[in-house]
Amino acid sequence: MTAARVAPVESSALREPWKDIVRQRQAVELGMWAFLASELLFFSGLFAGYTIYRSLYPQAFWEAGAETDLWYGGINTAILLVSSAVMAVVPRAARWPELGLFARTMLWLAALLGMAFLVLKGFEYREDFRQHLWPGPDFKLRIEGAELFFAFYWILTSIHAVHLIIGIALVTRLAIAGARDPEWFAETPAVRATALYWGLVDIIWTVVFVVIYLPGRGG
Amino acid sequence: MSGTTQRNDKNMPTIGAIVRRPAWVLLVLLIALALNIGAAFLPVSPFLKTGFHLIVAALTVAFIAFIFMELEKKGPTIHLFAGSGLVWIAILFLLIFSDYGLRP
Amino acid sequence: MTADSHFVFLPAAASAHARHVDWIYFGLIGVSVVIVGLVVALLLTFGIRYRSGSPAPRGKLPEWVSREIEIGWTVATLFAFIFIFWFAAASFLTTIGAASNPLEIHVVGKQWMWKIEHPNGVREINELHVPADVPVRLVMISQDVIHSFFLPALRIKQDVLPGRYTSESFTADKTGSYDLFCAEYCGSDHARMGGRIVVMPKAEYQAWLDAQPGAENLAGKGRQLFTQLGCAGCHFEKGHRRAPDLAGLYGSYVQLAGGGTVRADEAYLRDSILQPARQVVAGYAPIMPSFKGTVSEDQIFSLVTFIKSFSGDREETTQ
Amino acid sequence: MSDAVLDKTSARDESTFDKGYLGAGHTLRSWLFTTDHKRIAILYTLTLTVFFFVGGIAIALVRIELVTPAQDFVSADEYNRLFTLHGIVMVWFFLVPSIPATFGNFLLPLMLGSRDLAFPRLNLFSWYLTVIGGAFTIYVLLAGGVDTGWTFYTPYSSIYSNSHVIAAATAVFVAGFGTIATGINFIVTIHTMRAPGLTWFRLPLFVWSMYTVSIVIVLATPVLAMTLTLMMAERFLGVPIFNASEGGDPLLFQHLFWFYSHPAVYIMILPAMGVVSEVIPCFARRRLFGYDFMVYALAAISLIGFFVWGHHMFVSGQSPYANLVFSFLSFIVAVPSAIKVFNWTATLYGGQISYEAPMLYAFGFVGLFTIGGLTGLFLASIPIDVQATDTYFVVAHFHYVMVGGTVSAFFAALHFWWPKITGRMYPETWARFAAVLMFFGFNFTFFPQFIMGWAGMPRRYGSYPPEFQVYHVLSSAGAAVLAIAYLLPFAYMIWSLRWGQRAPGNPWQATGLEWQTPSPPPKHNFDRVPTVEHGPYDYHHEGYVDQKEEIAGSMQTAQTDGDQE
Repeated sequence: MTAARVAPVESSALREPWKDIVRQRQAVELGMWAFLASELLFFSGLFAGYTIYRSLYPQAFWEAGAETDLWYGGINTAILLVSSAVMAVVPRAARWPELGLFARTMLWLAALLGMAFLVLKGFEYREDFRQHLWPGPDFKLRIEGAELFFAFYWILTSIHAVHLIIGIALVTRLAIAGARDPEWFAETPAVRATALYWGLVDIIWTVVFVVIYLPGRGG
Repeated sequence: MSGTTQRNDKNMPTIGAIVRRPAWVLLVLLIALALNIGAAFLPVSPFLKTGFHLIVAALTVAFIAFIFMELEKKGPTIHLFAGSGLVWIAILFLLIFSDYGLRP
Repeated sequence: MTADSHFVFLPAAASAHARHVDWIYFGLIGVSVVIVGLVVALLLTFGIRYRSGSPAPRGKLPEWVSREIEIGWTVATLFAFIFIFWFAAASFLTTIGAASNPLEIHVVGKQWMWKIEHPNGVREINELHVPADVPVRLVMISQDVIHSFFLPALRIKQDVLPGRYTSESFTADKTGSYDLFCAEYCGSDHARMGGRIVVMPKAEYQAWLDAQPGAENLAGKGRQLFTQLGCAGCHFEKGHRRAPDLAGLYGSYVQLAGGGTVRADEAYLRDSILQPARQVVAGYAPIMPSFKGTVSEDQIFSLVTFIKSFSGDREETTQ
Repeated sequence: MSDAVLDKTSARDESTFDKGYLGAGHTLRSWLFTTDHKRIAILYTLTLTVFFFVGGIAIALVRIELVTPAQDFVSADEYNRLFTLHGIVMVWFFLVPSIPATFGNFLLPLMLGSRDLAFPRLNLFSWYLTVIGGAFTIYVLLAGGVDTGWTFYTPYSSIYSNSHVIAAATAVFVAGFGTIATGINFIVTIHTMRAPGLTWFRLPLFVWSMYTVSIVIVLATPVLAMTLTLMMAERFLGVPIFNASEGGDPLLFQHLFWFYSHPAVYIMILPAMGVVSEVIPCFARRRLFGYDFMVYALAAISLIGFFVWGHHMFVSGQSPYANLVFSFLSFIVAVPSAIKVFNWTATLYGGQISYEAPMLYAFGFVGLFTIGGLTGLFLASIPIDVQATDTYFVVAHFHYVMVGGTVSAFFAALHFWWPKITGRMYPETWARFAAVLMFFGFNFTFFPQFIMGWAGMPRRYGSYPPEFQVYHVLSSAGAAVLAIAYLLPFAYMIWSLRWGQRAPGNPWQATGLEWQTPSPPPKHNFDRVPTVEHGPYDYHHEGYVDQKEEIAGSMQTAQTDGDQE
């Protein structure tokens, strides 16, 4: 197996127009980081809006922040941190065919953690609806600006959830395809790409957690 | 760009060796998370608390990017692209606040 | 739609500001003509002189020319542009500070008309009558989408936003009637959301005002509304008040409950009526109800005008 | 020059569509599932041509309405839908993808000496995203249109408009991700797939322009996507974001929108600069003046372009101090553009200039772009902008940059690389005629708009005070001329596919790797990976070098190229 990697031309992971799997991997790595920069800018629009409104309505954002559920938020943050640690192991292991099974197990574990996150998120959303935290006529808080906070709460968390769903789909696909073709799994740049994407989803959540769940605690 | 580095190390690491470093970092990050949550309940000014939260978040992000996502092993080009996102976010924030911060 | 319609090459300039802006405009045109002339002249000269197969000598350029020329014209354009910036910005800076004691006229934009209210309560729609040689300040707000109050003859334009006052100031000095446009796209009849501004001599303006029906003091109307809405109950209470004193409030600095101060300008007064809980005055409980949805933008204007003009004295004792 | 080198006898022996990459398959499937960058470029060209005419028809109707001051040809609502359609289609379905997605796609691997872009399947995916976005636009058109203006300003778009805002915004959103994917593809390709010896400072300026524009695309477009998402959330879900009655600020939308949409102007113009930097040296037979300064200028424009968006908001209620900041930065961004104009002009010095159609278009570009750029200075000056913004002055200004600039360059590129793309020459006389007609039609259409704009004629008006009629009539008449000038190339280019003279590999004796392969290029681009030993534009080094010998020599090579066909 190691020999196959030294002569990369025969790699089953090689795609047109590449002649060399190492170059191909470098290209995917660069493309992925450019994409992640793009994704950061995508979220930056939301964070900019949040920051501006928080500077305009500090008190309302403080009070509204206290209405979010820190238990759900905190546990979900921990889950995502664990999942990205798990994901960090994958590319380090996947390139050794002997460790392929271990890497794929880790992929499944990360996907499961991601799903756990989504399930908790679902419960949290249900709870929020019950408490009338959806902006509108029967919104729970009266103070001006609190609805803006929750508008950002819903949009930030749901767009993040969409990213996570895409991440879970990518991870699952990689695990299944990897099981079918272990040789491809050891070579393909898709492993790194998926892991990078997963990392981004966690990075975004880290910031979301801080700005959404932590304000307004402890008076 | 250093690319992937596997060609030089012919010796396959043990699972333990692979897992060790991410596990330690995870431990640190979980402690940071606990600290961050704990700090939110301290009876100090919101401004200080928010500042602390953001610093901890920034450190968490740095750990995820550099160690979990292996940015530490990458060359200047990748660093440039990873950093460009942050620079452009800084441009957005800086100039958008030239309006909101300077309104009479 | 407008009074005078004829072929126009340059718009009428009905204020000192407009003529000043025109000078900047002509200056920029001058610069542009020189630069375009230079570029076109070079294109044509080189293009003809060095056409394929022409006998013109093609001497070798010395090596230093490239870099020196490059740096030279980079620096030259940079300085030229910074100079133009300074030239234009300097004139803009003088317009930031408004004239003292202007005639304040209120403008409400809505799809698709301009409602204008003079200080004495005279209202008009899609027409703005102003006296010549008197500083005028328009305080504007929109009831729905963003509009823009554009007076080409005065070279001023300002977007009119929902939820926030914007203003524009001018001193017209040439009588006549000029176009008024909505310049920010606002839906179906955007193109019809205009009319005219009529600049008249001071005496004629006064006569016009007097001839209009429904002239009653805007502040007086605000005062009436103030009583109707029950504001007086708390704000005019004697002895210990549940609500802050409004006498002489306008323009002063207010201590806030959350710390910090804020200047009591129009925006603050408006916010305090609509979102009383946002900036509570130090020493008072946040008990005032919001009047959002209860009062229209016109009514808010009259309330604000009343509070601005209110100085305490006799009125309080009559309560 | 070109007519002389053509091999007239071999013109009609074999169909264009049987040669090179064009002959690699004739089924619909071979086109719709292709990963060949050249075929994807053709797919893009066809798609964008359709949208160019959709947007063109919309504006034709607008110009007919504006002949008379009254609202009499279409209703006010129809008028609003027409100019909105024109804006959305032309900006996002023509100008933004125009040069990168067509010529960039086709030429980038050829200029780099590689077989394809780094991610061919992603490239195809980009095209499908553009088509899906386009399908949404067509849906909007058929369902009754959208009337927000291409700027989608809130709260009109998010609360008040009764038209198909969500579908239109989705169209832009989806197409935006198509552009991002193309941008990433280009960045990676330029970083990793350069031929041996092709160092960064040996890259043709067209490649540099593709690189800088890709960076701008990748970093600006996502902000637009989020802005539109927020607008759609407010409209569709009813959550307050920009709604002033819930404490939101409509200006936030404008800030985020222009954070993308000002750089978007550079997304449109940088590729055009790249094209002109290829064409002028080739027809002047002269090395590009100040190559490295041109590269720095591209980089500077794409960076500083992000700092100036606030000049769209001088009268919006933005802080006056922010106005000053943005005004200053806007003047700074004009400096590198000015440098480029001077350098193109200086390139002509001491050349052997011939005037084929691409060169005429390039000359037109330089002139019109100069006027567009200078009127940009007017709009960067606050007191002038207060009068001119939201009037026809602005309309004229950005059409000088985008149509006079980008579309001129697009046609320059179309004629310049047409022989390479199709293997056929276009008819030179007709092309020259069209180029001149386009230049005059353009000025005829848009110059009057400067005058009426300064006089106060607001934009987006279907009816207007009669004093502006004379300018509108002039403008509409010019638009008719312009329409003919655009239809001409459409006709003769199609004609040339069948009856045009067979093009040799390098009909212009141009430098650049793309000319070192047959026309049309084979599927794999190069039979042997080319090696690069010197910088681009290796025409005359400095001044005049023995002209006759050079031409004779190159004619010889061209002749042999032609014989091989």
